[in-house]
Amino acid sequence: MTTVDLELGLKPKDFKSDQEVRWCPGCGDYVVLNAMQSFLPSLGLKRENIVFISGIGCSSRFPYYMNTYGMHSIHGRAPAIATGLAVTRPDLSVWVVTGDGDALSIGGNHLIHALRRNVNLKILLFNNRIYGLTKGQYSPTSETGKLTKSTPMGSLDHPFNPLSLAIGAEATFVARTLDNDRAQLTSILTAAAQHRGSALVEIYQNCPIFNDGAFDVLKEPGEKEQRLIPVEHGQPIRFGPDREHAVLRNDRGGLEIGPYDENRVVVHDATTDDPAYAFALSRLSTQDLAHTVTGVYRNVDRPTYDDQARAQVSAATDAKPADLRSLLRGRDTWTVG
Amino acid sequence: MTTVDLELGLKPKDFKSDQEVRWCPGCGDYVVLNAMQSFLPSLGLKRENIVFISGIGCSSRFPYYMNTYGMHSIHGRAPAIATGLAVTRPDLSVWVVTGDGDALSIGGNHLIHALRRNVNLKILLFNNRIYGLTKGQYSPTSETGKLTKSTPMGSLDHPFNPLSLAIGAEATFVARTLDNDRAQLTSILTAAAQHRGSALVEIYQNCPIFNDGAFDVLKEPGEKEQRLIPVEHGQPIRFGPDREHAVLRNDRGGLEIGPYDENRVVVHDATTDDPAYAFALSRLSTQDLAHTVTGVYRNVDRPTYDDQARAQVSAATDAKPADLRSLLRGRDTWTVG
Amino acid sequence: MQLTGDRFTSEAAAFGNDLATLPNFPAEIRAPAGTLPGVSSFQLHFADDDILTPGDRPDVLVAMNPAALKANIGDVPQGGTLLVNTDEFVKRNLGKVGYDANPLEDGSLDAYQLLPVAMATLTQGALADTGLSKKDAERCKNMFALGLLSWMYGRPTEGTERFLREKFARKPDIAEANVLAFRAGWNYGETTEAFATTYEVAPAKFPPGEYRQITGNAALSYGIVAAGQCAQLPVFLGSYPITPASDILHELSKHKNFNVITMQAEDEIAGVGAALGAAYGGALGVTTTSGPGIALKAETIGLAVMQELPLLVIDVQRGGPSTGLPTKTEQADLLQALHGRNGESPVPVLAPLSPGDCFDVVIDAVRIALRYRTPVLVLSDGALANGSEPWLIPDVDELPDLRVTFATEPNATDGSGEHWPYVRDESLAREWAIPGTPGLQHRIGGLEKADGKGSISYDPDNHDRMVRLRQAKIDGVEVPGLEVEDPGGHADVLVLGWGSTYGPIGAACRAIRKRGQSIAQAHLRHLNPFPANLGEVLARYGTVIVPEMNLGQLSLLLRARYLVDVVSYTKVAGTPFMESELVDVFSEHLGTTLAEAA
Amino acid sequence: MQLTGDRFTSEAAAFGNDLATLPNFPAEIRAPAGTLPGVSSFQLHFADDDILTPGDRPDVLVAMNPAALKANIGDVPQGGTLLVNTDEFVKRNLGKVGYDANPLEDGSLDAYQLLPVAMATLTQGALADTGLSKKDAERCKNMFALGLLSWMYGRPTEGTERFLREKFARKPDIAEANVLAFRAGWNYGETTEAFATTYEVAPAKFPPGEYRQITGNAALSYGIVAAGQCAQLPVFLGSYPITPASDILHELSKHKNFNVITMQAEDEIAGVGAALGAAYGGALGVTTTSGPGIALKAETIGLAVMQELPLLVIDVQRGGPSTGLPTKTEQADLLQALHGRNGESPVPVLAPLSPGDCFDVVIDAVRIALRYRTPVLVLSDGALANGSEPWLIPDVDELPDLRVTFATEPNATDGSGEHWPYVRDESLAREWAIPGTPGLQHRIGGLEKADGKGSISYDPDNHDRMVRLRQAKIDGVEVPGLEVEDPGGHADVLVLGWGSTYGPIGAACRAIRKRGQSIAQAHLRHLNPFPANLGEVLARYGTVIVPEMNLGQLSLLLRARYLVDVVSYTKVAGTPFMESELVDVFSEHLGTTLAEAA
Ligand SMILES: Cc1ncc(C[n+]2csc(CCOP(=O)(O)OP(=O)(O)O)c2C)c(N)n1
Ligand SMILES: Cc1ncc(C[n+]2csc(CCOP(=O)(O)OP(=O)(O)O)c2C)c(N)n1
Ligand code: SF4
Ligand code: SF4
Ligand SMILES: [Mg+2]
Ligand SMILES: [Mg+2]
Repeated sequence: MTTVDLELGLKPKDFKSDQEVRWCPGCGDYVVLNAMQSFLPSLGLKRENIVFISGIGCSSRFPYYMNTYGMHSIHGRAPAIATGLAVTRPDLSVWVVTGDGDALSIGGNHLIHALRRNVNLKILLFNNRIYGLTKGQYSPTSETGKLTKSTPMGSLDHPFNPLSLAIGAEATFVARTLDNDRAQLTSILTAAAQHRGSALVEIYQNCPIFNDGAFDVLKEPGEKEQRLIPVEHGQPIRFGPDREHAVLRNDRGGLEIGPYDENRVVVHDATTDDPAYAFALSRLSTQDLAHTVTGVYRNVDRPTYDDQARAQVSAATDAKPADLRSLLRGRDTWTVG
Repeated sequence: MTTVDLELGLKPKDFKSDQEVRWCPGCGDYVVLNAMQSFLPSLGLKRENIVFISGIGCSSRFPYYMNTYGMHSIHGRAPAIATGLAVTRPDLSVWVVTGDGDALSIGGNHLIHALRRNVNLKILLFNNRIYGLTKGQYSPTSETGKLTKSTPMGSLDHPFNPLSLAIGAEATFVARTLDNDRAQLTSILTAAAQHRGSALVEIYQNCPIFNDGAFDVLKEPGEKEQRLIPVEHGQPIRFGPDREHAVLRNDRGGLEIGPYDENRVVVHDATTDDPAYAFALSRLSTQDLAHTVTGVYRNVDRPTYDDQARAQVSAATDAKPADLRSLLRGRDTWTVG
Repeated sequence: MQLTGDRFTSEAAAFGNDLATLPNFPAEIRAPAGTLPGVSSFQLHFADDDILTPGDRPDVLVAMNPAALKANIGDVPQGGTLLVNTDEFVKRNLGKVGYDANPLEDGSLDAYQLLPVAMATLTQGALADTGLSKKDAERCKNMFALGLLSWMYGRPTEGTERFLREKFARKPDIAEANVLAFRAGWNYGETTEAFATTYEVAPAKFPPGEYRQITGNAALSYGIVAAGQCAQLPVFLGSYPITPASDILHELSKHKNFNVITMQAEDEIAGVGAALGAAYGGALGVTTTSGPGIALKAETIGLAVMQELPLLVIDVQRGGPSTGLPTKTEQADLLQALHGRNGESPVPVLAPLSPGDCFDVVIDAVRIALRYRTPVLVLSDGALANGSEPWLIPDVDELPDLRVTFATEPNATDGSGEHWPYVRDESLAREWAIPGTPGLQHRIGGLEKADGKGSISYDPDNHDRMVRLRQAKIDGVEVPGLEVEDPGGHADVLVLGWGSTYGPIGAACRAIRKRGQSIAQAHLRHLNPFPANLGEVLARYGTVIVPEMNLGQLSLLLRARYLVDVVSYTKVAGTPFMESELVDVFSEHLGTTLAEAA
Repeated sequence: MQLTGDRFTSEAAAFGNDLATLPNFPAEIRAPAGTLPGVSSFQLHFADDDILTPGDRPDVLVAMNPAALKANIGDVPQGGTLLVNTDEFVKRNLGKVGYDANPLEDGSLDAYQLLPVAMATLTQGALADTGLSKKDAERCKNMFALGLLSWMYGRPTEGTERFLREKFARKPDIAEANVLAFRAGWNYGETTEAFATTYEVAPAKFPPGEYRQITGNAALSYGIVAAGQCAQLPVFLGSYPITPASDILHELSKHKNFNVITMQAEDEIAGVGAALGAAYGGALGVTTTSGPGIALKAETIGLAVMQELPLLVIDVQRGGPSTGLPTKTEQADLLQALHGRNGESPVPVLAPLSPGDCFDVVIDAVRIALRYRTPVLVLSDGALANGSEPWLIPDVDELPDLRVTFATEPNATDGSGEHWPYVRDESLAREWAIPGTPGLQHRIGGLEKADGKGSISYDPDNHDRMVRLRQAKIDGVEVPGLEVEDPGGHADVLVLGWGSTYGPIGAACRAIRKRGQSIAQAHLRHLNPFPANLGEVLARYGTVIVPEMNLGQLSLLLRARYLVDVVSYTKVAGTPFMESELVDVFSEHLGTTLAEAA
């Protein structure tokens, strides 16, 4: 990445493109867009060195609204396209914007491979638990039994927990937050940007049109305190109106929720190398949102695909000059005439 | 599934097709084929009610050699094709045969979706950590740094742990075994067949031609005892020449390997609902095979996609007769002439 | 075009105007009246007449509340579009007008294209930052509706915006609020892929019988259900949502009582894969998508070609290439349907010519798929999918018998008692031997198969033979002869079309005939194989004009096949042809002909 | 055919025979000698001559041990196939003949198609259950080698098996062991997709210069490396292994020192996606595959068409449809390349005519891609990929300058100082403004774009204009005129081919001319757009014969475009045409001509 230059003096408005934002009024996507535009100046990068690549979906319109480079690609393929860019252009900060259908339905394979490769990509997964753009079919994160246009008798598929899937796919950075929690969103974006490698950030995003209120229980005062479990690196994991609940180790090698207990409480360590910890954390979140863990679950270092790919090119170049003539001649030639 | 009829009196040879088996001499696929042919009579199913569907790869030639119904399909798509068959034909026992490239590279998305849906499929993943059919490129399970035809300077991607991925994808049944362990293979096939839902069975399979000896350390006397960790439901997890090692709970919510300790040893419970347990187990297996857990990691009940899909059809049929005339007429008609 | 635009703008303005003063008036907006055959302009009217003949009904009803819906739904033909403000559909309002259940949810509007939109909420959301009172903001919801309609019918927006600014010149904040609401409606249409189109074919005279209104997507869905019933097979639909095909998935998922299973797959490849798996098991396997999805399904369709299994693939074409214009119509997937697979991979291709024809074409496509054991592609398009027409309800007893015979006995020609999957009947179709049949265990796959026996074969002669056999099978598919409409019988110019251009071409031909000139019209429903008499038909006419909403794909095929120098007229604008436009184009060639004849 | 088979069988038998008695004799097997132009028989010889002319070298060397390799490698042309028994390549044996390092691993055989096979191990494995002594079993490894070669060269096996049984009639266990080993070798070839072919074009006379032997896949790879150098761009290859294209990935991955990054992607879609991402960033994006992979890449190629970004897509065609015959050659992806995407999605298509020509064609394809900002498809095939020919080593200084100019300044035509991505130059190409360039931030995508400005546009006229602009850009690609070889200048019959049929067509034409008859030959390297003079060339000849290894795909295009009744001669057997076969076909038409002329 280019060196950080906080002297650029860019303002959030500098990151607004001239395109009219076309999401439905009240769409959670607006909040994320604003948070992103407010956050980017703090990165200290020039606008031209930032690229947003999206798939298809409401959320995937994101790049049009950013005054950076951007590509609105095809459904599900953004991680693959972004990989080619990230590998060849270490000077760029490459962001992927995707939806729950885009990333987890048609694009599931590219996502898990990008994560295991640990390509330098920041992947923002806007999870509204519905297909917005195509007007309201269920998605791979929709709760079982969901009534939608394509499932008038209720959906049958057990949903993915995107973070469990990502951790199972060897991800080095995974986080979750809510569209309405600007502070946490910003801090997670910062951490993701700082992480060298793939960062998956799941953002629960309200779609007021096709899945309105999907996350209301995580936003309503009185409810949210009982349900939201924010984790902070180095802090014991406590929650509840009076921080009376906590995440505790259980005796089956997993984690569980119980009354706060100083001896059993888990102190969050996002750098835990063994992904079993972050995975266990991810299982505390349930389909019905009885509990939802937010924050950076996992943030560990591992060599990135793109750094290594470039290192191989450097090593090869150092070892052997790029002598085209000799390549074409090979070892065994003969002369005619 | 059809009722089990042990009186059929089928023999292993009845499951051999007339096609000459064409794998390389010494290929691990032979052993699995033989084990399968020996095991199938015990299922008590008629041959015509068993279907093998494969993708493309050496392993995917499997269906040709079975005297059952079979389809050698296209690369990576067997789980999707098998899903359509399983949903419409509850009377069949549907098996998917796939390789590490077929299942985890091009076919990764179909695999994870089949698992989360919990379709009645038994998926046998022949993992030789290489692309055999295309003559020796690295695969998504190859160890980092592997020298292959496509990676003369060493592969860069961090491999998948297929079982971690499957558990992250909400799988209800996951197991691992080795091609040379006929007894365990047979017992796992039995358990998989009995499981209602998707069962993923990973089989470490030697490819003597392009990745010879990949699993030798797990087979050599003296070595294997130190490395193999077989798990049995209800049994404490112990291993080592003198069963002196054990799997223990650690204090980060995961599992670890240590000297046997009656109080800390984990008693294997494949039916643990929280997948965090099976996931933690899966992380004990390492890229370099220093340790490898085999056996049935996870075996839990969850409604299957296909059972429910058929139940919806039944419910709809019961609720409303299939009156085509009235469907075509709809509610609002008029007459001309 | 410009003129139409102006008129629309002013009409739209009138609408906005009146609605602003009469907020509870149920607005009915309709594209051209059904009896004006083939007109594809974009007029916007109030429905000021109460009793509408079936052919003269509004295409779109905008119901701002339950009362408006109740009072006017009777006028809307089935298949018509209902744009409904869901915010008012609360218990109290519903009760007031005598609705026991919410009609938006109880399925009673299944026969319509229901577009439920929380217009008040959305409008208020859009105006949240304007400082307008809630009441004032709410008032703007009609402009939201107009914005959405403008998007759906592809109307330019500047005029309306200008009008609003002028009208509320003295209340600039109200003007801006209305503009904002208007734009929010427009944006909503674009971001959520709202699709609308007007497809109108009115035959000169309706034959007697019982009619209903139907959209192309509904007719496709009913065709699939009916085909399953006629074949006495379970139907399995594997599909992934995509505009403008999603509604087939939605519709079919409501008819599980017809032994229909619908599966929303993880992607298009899985959708067609699952359908193929179901077909292998003896179900009627179906997959539905639009152009980009066909590209993704290509490899699996190729597998079905190799495996010679029946499979119905429906492509509701939209504007391309790439994501293109997802809510616009186009006919540019014909060559993809024919050639978009590796190797020699022939498949029959059919295309319906009107919304109602979608039903018949699907039945015919299923006939071919089942009879010849082959994937079959049906090319609908956005104009058919969402357009509607009066439809002579088919007599269920007259539907064809599509029952199949599954193989039950081993068929090896060497007396071995084995089952050989690639033994063919007189139509060159192989047997459909489904799993579960005792004694017929066999293996199929994507590798080349030995003629007859079906085991893997790398033999050069066998491959050449199999390639030609597969081609001959498709070439030999029986399709009805092409009928030509040439009333006087002495036309020199033939207009040959395919797909949804039937309406405008027919209208243009009728207009020309009304002027006293002769012109012949024929419309291809079978694009592969072509009707046997096509070459002969082409040869009969001095000039053959082929209008297409692509760059001349059928023309290419005709030229290659019959070496006829057809005149290709093309428009790729995402909108159907206009009658007037075609009249002009056809006239050019008629002119010459007349002059020559004179 | 039968005759050839018999000869092969007996030759093979001879080979087996001798080898059985002389186990350390280095067997050299070769398909037809290079100087016999275009012969595509399957003879099998001992190399009994020590000094081979460049044009008369063995195509395959079977080296059962290091000594055999060392002694004979000098005779094998680069690009030739080395079938090596790796079991003997142990330190001791290597040392004995003076190898410091294992030549199978140290890269010194990079210039050959190396097929390292543990033949002894595999043979012993295959014979494990026979009870044969290890030594006896080991002896059979030559039959393993023969079995593998029989597979590779598509030879029938019965003859050899019969021969072995007869030869060892008195030692039935030895006979069976040999048969088993033979079959094991054959199965190994099939299961691991071993590919071999013989492609031979020997021009009448070699122009002077320095030569080497080269295979098509190597030439494609070198072409890509060279194009990157000529363009001074980094090369990014995103690819997924597939026979017969994998070797390009393998080859390129060895040349990272030329600023080449190779990525083995998770599938074909990711491979082309990553290449497109790299192209967006200003690299030379390349993806390589075979037919089924092209089907999967279609949607992304369509995106590249819409985004108008340079991209090189290589399809090494193999037998289809579906998985088909992965190790056999075919030319049946031409129409897929042209039409296999949704919407009007034009791309330039090129096809090399010989292994060495792959180099030039890639360079030309990259020129077009970079110049016109478009994806370009190159259609090679299995025969070219693995076949080899003497290649006049290009002079690096004479390679074209492919440097590009990235946009650096905003280009909005309205003076706004913005960057408009869809402003076009005189070739209709848009600017390549890569991320990282200050002030040129812009967004592109798959939705239709407003002409010039590039923002999303649903405007009908704009769409029509953009569809035609994209088409016009590709139609306007400058390609060299078609050259016709018509020595006397009075031929009435033209043979027009494309791709790897060049060799056999050329040979057949020369044979006919040798007989004193006239025949003209032309070979298309540009399939889209066609050379400007193609129509005129076709018009010059009374008969145009178009031989293709498909069911007439180029014929279809020619007929459609030029309304010329070309004679299509097709064979889809997975094997190249034979000279004799073509001579017969061409003669039929010449016969008539002569008669008429007389
Ligand atoms: C190949 C292809 N298949 C299907 C579609 C239709 N499609 C576009 S976006 C989408 C799903 C959108 O859901 P999600 O990713 O959750 O995004 P959201 O709109 O909810 O933000 C679908 C099915 C398409 N554009 N391309
Ligand atoms: C669409 C497509 N892409 C690529 C291939 C080539 N291909 C066939 S099998 C295979 C990988 C085989 O590896 P694996 O699944 O591990 O099976 P194995 O041969 O090792 O048993 C590849 C890349 C293909 N047949 N089709
Ligand atoms: S449909 Fe939902 S996700 Fe899409 S823009 Fe509207 S509110 Fe947002
Ligand atoms: S290449 Fe490997 S996996 Fe394939 S058949 Fe041979 S030994 Fe088995
Ligand atoms: Mg969504
Ligand atoms: Mg493998």
